[in-house]
Formats: sequence, structure tokens, C-alpha cells
Amino acid sequence: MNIFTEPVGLSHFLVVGAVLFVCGIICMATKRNVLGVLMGIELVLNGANLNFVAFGSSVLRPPGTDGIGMDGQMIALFVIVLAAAEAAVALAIALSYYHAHATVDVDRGVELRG
Amino acid sequence: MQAERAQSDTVEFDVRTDEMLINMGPQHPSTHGVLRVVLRTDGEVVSEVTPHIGYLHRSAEKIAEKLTVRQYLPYTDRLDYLAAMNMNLGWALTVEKLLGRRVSEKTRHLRVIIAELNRIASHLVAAGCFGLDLGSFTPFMWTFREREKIVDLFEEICGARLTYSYLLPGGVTAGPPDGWFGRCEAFLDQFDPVIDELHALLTSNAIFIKRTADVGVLPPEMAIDYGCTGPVLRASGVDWDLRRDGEPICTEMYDGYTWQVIAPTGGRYPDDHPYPPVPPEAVVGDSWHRFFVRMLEVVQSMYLIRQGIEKYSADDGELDKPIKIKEKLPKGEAYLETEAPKGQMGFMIVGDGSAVPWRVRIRSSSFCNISPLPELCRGVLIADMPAILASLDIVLGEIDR
Amino acid sequence: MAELLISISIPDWLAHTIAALVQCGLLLAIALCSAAVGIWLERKVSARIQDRLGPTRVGGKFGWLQPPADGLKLICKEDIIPAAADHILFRIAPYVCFCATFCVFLALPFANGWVAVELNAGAFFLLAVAGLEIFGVILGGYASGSKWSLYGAMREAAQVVSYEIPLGLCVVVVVILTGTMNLVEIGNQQAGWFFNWHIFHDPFTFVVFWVYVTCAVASSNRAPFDLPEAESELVAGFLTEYSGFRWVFFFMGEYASMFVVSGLGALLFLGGWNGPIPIASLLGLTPDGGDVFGWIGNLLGMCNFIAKAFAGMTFMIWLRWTLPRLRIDQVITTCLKYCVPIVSAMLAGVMLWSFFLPGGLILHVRSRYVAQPPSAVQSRAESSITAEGGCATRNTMDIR
Amino acid sequence: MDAINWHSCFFLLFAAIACGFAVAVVVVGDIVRMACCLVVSLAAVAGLFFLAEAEFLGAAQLMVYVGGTMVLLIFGVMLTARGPFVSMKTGGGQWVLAIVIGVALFAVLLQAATSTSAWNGPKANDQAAVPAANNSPLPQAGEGPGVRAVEGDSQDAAGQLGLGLLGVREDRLRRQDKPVLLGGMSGYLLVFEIISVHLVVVLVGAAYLARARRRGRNPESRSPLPDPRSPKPESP
Repeated sequence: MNIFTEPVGLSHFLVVGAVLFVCGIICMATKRNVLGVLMGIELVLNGANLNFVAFGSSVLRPPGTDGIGMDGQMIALFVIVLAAAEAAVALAIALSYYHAHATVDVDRGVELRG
Repeated sequence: MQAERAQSDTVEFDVRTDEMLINMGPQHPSTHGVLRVVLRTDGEVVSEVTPHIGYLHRSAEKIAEKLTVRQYLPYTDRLDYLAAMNMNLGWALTVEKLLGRRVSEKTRHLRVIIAELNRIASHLVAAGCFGLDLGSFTPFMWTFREREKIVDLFEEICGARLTYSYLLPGGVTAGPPDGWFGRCEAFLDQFDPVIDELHALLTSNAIFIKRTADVGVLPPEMAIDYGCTGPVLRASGVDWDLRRDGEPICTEMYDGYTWQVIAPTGGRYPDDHPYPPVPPEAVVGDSWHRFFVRMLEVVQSMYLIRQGIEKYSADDGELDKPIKIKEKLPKGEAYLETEAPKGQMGFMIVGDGSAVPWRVRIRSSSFCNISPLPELCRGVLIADMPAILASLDIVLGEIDR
Repeated sequence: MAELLISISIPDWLAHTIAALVQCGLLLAIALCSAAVGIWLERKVSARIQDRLGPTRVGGKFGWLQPPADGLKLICKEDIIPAAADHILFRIAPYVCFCATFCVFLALPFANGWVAVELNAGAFFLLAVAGLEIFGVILGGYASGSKWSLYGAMREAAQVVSYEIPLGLCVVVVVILTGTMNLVEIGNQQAGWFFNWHIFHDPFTFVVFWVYVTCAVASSNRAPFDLPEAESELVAGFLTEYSGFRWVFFFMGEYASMFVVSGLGALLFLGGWNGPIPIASLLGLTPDGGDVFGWIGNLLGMCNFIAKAFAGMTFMIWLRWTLPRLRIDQVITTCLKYCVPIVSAMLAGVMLWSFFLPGGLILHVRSRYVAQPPSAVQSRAESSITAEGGCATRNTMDIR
Repeated sequence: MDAINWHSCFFLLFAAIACGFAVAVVVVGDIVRMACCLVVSLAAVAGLFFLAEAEFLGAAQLMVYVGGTMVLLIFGVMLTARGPFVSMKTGGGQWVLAIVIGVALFAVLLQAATSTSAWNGPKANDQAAVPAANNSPLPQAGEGPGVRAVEGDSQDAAGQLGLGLLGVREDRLRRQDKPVLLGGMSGYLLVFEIISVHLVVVLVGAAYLARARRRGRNPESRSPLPDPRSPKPESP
């Protein structure tokens, strides 16, 4: 089943989505910089987005089977917009964190006060 | 008072970033020569400015103790190299004051013509560099094209284009060639429309007004405290010009000439000048007024030159010859300030009976004009710093001596 | 193109790659030529403004070969990478900058149908790619490792990001007018005489055109908004550490983006390839008159488009050499306090206008499409643009 | 060797770039390089969207994500940089734990993705060549009985999305025969309104959170430098 000649299917997209998702999780787990964690979140959201779009597109499925149609793209659109808002708030929190602790090292944020 | 005003309206800053010490110069394109300014900035806002000078120090005053008065003249050219004739005139008048001599009427008229021509040239350079520092390149080209014509006229008289050594103590080396005054008047006639072009290009330009009005405001008291002189002082509303209020030896030069000192006393310029009105945002003493005072002084200088040419050609006397190379100086001292384009240039000569002065001291106008810079630039954005510096119109040769 | 190659028995995949390479090469040529002519134009026009001659020695009387000469000189220059620089980012920054601008050429139509990739969401794609240019600048500024270049980069990023909003809104206004984001469609709807252009469509669009001009000048960093390379303060902003061939890419990026922005302005507001007088349709050089005539008509349209783009560039150059520069806070306030409110108001105005008066400013009799039940898509797809004597049939979509 | 399927080739290219740079984001230490790798990865994902016939979405991703969010992150990196862009190292133990969990999660996802046969995509033989780039012909106007596959006209995805946002579910309209259910086809109008209000609240909150700390309340906020030579008499 030579990948170059076979038309690409839904599962290929899902694999790529899974890779992105996992990279995002590992990035969030290992990075000590607040912004590193933020980037991990972006990757996770993108992984999810890819799955939504893959399920929604008519090209990837054998003709006749019915996926979630346009809803896939619609939800992905909402995810993108909300991720932007979330990034804005996360950055604001990161900046105020930077004000309080004068560093962006996540491990420093151990006190619950202030 | 200025500090509070600057502090209260410092730009509300969102994020506390580290303060940066930034070095502007000495080879920075907008610092008019070798001036180094250390800025302490917080993001875009400048919180502290400290100028560093001395890169062009050639100990001009020490050398004066080795040369006779006439041999020292070329050194005075190198002080404010953009207005060398006025430096020569200042030195010549001081020596004449020390020797107690006066020059003939014809020489006096010639000195007025040449001094005012060099004032126009110096103000043109100031206007051009001001435009350059604000980002528009075209006024620089136009002003230098006009300045080339003046420099051509000077080249005909004394052979040099920048450092002339022409106005010697006691007289001039040689009179102007015939036809020179005709060419001088031709230059003045074609210069009028250029002034209107410059006004259209800069003075009444909305962006220029936005960048300069109410920027770097120098109140009159602070101007006097810091010893600022010339257009910088007059732009702050102090009506003071040595050509009219100076010592007798200076004011005699301009006897019989009708002209006006340009200063926005009481917020209004003397006569209803034909040029664009003062914009509402402009505050007396800001960068815009300093620029506008220079532009109006150029017009006054043109009147003076025209009158000078009439008086020179009407007078059928003889041009005086300069003093001897090894003229003996009387024991005693003389100090005189003359109105150079950038401010009041002071020369002090202490004679001890021999031909070589015992001590010479030079009071530089730009040195005093730059001293309020840290005060003016507190709480200002980085982009305004060169604008304020350019409006003060300083020359490093004169500051470092 | 690919079929042609297949026919002479070149293996299938090779044919496709060659076709793709040829198209990319063509586009790259257009981008570089527009940049080169832009440079020559800048030198000549600025010379005229400053009473001097500009380049006259290289290549004939008018200095035609000056841009190639510049390029050659810059290529021979030594390639310096400062010690404190972050090598990898320093190297890729100029290419990111140029690719972002080059991508815009993909979707920019030069004549009816003469476009590399006819995207359905063309206008949206242009805005998205225009946003990428900031990365090249930020990387360049950060990677040079010096305080001054970082200042320049942050200023430019702040300026371009804030000017993207009004720019986007201006494009949205035109999209509302035409009902489609497909650039070729937008161009075609302005066929006919000049009063069919969108700029004369209604008073709101006229104001939006001038706001677009401001934002275009600001987003391609031309004076009086050229903060990043403010010589007097930041020496040369983020370009200080770049020399030689890398600097050329930044330079090309700037001039190509100038061409692109004025091209887009011409397309959206000034009728793209439709000249003031519809010579092509008057002489019968329309596509339905046969292939060759259609091709010539398109050629005329392309010249029209390029002429308008260069007129836009000349305007930018003329601005640069007469006006002084604005301060960073004045630039941002003009954006947020003047451009954005005006464009939003005009957006509302245009929406109301196109709802009540879908015709042009000179009220042609417009045959509005009666909505066919039930699918609105069909009515829109089958409507065709027939230009009989300038009365374009507007395909307003009725949303029940 | 039958014809190369261009669609798959481009898919492989973009997938390789996306996954490669996603892994690079995890591996690389320096925060700015991490941001750049993330930008390239997101751009590759936008490419994947274009391939999956979601043209409008690809452009939206490019503009909002890569153009907006990433610039936000880069600004964040620049504003919080302390000294020469310090890169914080994490201990070895955490890395090992994280990777083990990651690989386990990936195995689960992989199994789920590839096991269901329905998702394996159209087979080469039982279907005409996949429309790589051409736009499928317009849907026939005739009303087929019952539910039939609507060939989403990719040419008009943006139009469909726009209408969807406004409440008209166009792609479902033709396939629903029973008029009584037509009413149920409401699109995303309500969701669209909620999200826009939500966005306004979020951004105002973010601006408030990051507001100036200079004035008053925060004791250690540094006021501008005391002016040494200020004319005020009390300064020593």
C-alpha cells in the first residue's frame, strides 16, 4: 500500500493530530518557562483542530459515508478564535506573574499568597 | 517646576521593563558632530539624558598663548565652522577694543554685509539639519543648494569656502572684486521664493508641527539661568540681541540700519510678518519657535545686507588695512561678546605688552545652549531627543574648542 | 502547461514539477522586477523633488541599469554576522520577510483570470499572509543582538500589527460591496467606465479608500510612518547589522510589499485591470470575441493594473520625500484614534447603503435578482457578469 | 507504477513539517527558537487545512493563529526576557516521566485512529481520482429521495461557513425532506453571538490584568528617577 499512490485517508490526519497533541502535552509538562507552557497549549489546541477538520472534510472519506459535514470547520473556527483570546489572557497573567516574581520560571510560583 | 510637569505627564507605562542605558553617538548621524549622549530609557520614555563632550577638544585657547593676534585668526574659523566669518568678526572686534581702535565706515558696512550673509548660511544649515533629524530629507537638499551660492560669493572674496580668515583685526585683507555686489543682490532676489518654499515644506507642515510644537519647552527663566543666548534665548520670549542691546562697539556697527530683533515677546512676533501664522499648539520656547525665530532672522539679515550694499557703494572712503603681524598688545585685558548666529560668542584677551597675548578665553554660545538638554529631555520619547537637539542648533567645534 | 509536457512523454510527476517551477519562476520574476523598477522609480522621483538628476550614468541616459548595478554591488559586499547574533535566526529572517510578501503575489490577479492561484477566499488569504511579514522583522531585530535593532523591531511590530486591523476592515468594506472574496470577481465587477469603480460607488467607499491609503503606507513602513528605519534615532533600526545580500532581501521585501499594497488598492478601489475608458470592450477584445482578442484584452488590462500599481508607488515615494516622520505614539494614535473609528463608521455606512441602494453612485437601473427558492447558492453561482454598455448586473445575494 | 497522487504527496510534506517542528518545539531550549518552530508548525497545519478542502479555515488559521497569537507570544517573550534570554533547564527525571506518558498516550491514540475501517479513507480502486485541486461540479438541483451525499462545493466553503454563522445551515437544507424539521436546521447564530460577547469580556479582562503598575498601589513599583538637580529646595 504505497502511500504516494494511495489517496490519503482520515486516519492519516488523525495520526498527525495525535502527534501534535502529544508534543503539546510533553511541552506543557517539561517546560519551566510560562510562555513554554503557553506554546504547549497552542500545540494541543491545534492537534484537536486538525481532527475536527479531518472529520468534517468530504474529501477524506469514501464518497457516500456522511461525516460531521460543515460542523467540523465551524467548531475549528471557534476553537481558533477562542485560542487567541485565551492566549491574550494567559499572556496577561504571565506578565503580572513576571511583575510579582521578577522571573518567568514556573517553579518559583510556589506561594499561594499575592 | 519643569521636573514636576515632565514627571506628571510621563507616559503611563504598561509593563515595567528593565531600564536601558543607551549610547547615542559619538558617531551617531543626528548628533551634529562628535557629541555622545547617554540615555537612560524605560521602554520608549527617556528618563535621564547626560551629554558627554570633549571629543573635538584641540586646546585652542592654549595655542593662542603662542601666536600673535593676527596669526591666531585661522583658529577662530575652526570654532564654529558653519559661521566662520562671525567668529573672525568677534575676534577682530575684541582686538580692536583692546587696542582702542575703530575702523572706517566703509569697512564697517562691509563687515555687516558679510556677517549677515554668513548668518543666513548658518541658519540654512540649522533648518536643513532640523528637517533631516525629523526625517524629511528634501529641506536639507534645498537649504544646502542655497548655502552653496553664499559660499560661492565668499570664495570670490577670500578664496576659501568654509574657513575664511577674512575679517582681520583692523580691516580686511582685500576688498570684494567688482561685480560682487551685483551677484550678491542677484542671490538675494532669487532667495525670497526659496524662503516661502521652506515655510511651506516645514513650518506650516502638520506633521512638523506635531513633532515640534510643545516639545522641549524652555521657559525664559530657565533659559537665562542656563545662559542660553541667540535664537534659543529669543525663542523663549526674551527680547535680547547684542546687535541692538550689546556693548557700544557692537551696536555701532549697526548704526543707521533699520531692522528688528525677532522674539515672541508676549506671545507675538514684532511686526505682522508675511509668513505662516503661529500654530495654536506651539508654546513660546518650544522647538517650533526656535526654528521659526531662525527663519525670520534670515529675512532680517536680507534687509540688512541690502541696506549694507547701498551704504557701502554710497561711501567713497577707503577700506582699512589690517594691523601689523607683530602688533604690540597693551598691558591689560578686554572681553567682548558679539551676536554670532548660534548665540553670543565671547572672546577675552589678556595682553602683557608683548605681541603674544598672555591668556585667551573663549565663551562658547553652543556650550551654554546645550546645557539645558537634560532638563528638556526628561520624560520625552526617544524620537523627540534628536528633534530637541537639532532645535538647539549646536556645533561641537565651538563647544569643545 | 503540465498536459503539454505529458504529451511529449515526459514522466507525469516530472511534468507537474516543471510546470510548477515555471509558474513560480514567472511569479518570482514579477516580484523582483516590480522591486527593481520600484527602486529605480524611487531614485528618479526623489531626485526630481530635490532638484537633482538621479542616476544618469549607468546604462544609458536615464540610468536604467541602476537597480541591477545596485544588486551586483550588494552581492559583492561582505556578509557580516555580528558576534552576539543568534546565527540561525539571523540567517532566516530576511527570507521569511521576502516569502511573506512573495506569497501575496500568488493570489494577486493581474487581469481577468490571469492569476497564479484563483482562491475563493483570495482577499482573506492576502490579509493573512501580509501578517506574516512581521516575523521576518522581529526575528531580524532580535537576532541582531543589539539594543538598537531590538528597539526598531519592536516598534515595527507594534506598528504593523496595529495597522492590520484598519487594513482588514477596509478590505471587508469592499468584500461587502462585491459580495465575494474572490479577487478576480472583485475586479470584474468594476468593469466598464470609471464611474463603475468602487471608489465612486458611494461616499463611504471614497473615504475608506483614503483610509486604506494611510494604512497601506503605514503597513509597508513607508514615510511618514517609517519608524523602524528612523535614521536619526535608531541608526537603521533592525537593518543595522544586515549587509550585503541579506540586506537586499529585506530591501526587496519592502519594495515588493509597496507594489503589492498599491496593487491591492488599485484592485479593490480603482477598478484593477479596468481602465477609465473600457477600451477592450469597446474594441471587442472581450473573451467571447475569440481567444486571441480575449488575450489581447487581458494584456491591455494587465498594463492598466501595473500602471495603477506604479502610480500608487509614485504617490508613496512622493510622500516619503516631502513629509517629516511621525513619532511612535503619534503613529499608533492615528491608527487607533482615527483610522479604526472612521473605517468602522464607514463599514456601517456601506452595509446600510448596499442594503437600501445596491446600485452604484450613478444610479443605474439595476435588475435585482429575485431570490429563487430554496437554495440561494444556485442563484449566485449562475449569475454571470454581462457587461452590456456598463450596466453591470449586480448579484446581490438575498438572505431571507 | 500508477499515477502519483499529488494530494498525498503534499499531505506527507505538510505532515512531516508539522510533526517535525512540533517535536522541535519540545526539544529546543531557547524560548525564541521554540516560538519560531511553533510558528512553522502552525503554518504547516494551515497547509493541512487547505489540503482537507477547508480553504477558509486555512486562511483563518494563518491570520488569527500565526499572525496574531504568535506575535502576542513573541511580544510576551521579549517583555519578560530577563537578561540574555536565559533558558531554563528541566531535570532529567521529569523528561523521562513526560516521555513515557507521552508515548503511552500516543500509542492509545494511534490504535484508535487506525483501527476503525471507516476512517481508512477512500480506496484507490472504487472511486474516481480524488479531486486534487479541481472544483467539483455544482450540485445538481434535483431533489434525490432520502439522504444522499452532498458534494460540498469546496469552491463555496466560505459562503457556506458564513451562512452557517448567520443561522442558515445550507448544506443540510437540501438533504432534509421533511419540511417540519427544516426549522431545526438552525445554524450557529446563538453560538456566534455568545462567543463575540465572550471575546470582548476576555480581552477587556486581559488588558486590565496587564495594566500599568506604575502608579501608587503596588509599593515596589519604581517611580521615575528622582531628579538630582530638580529646583525643588528640599532635595539635598
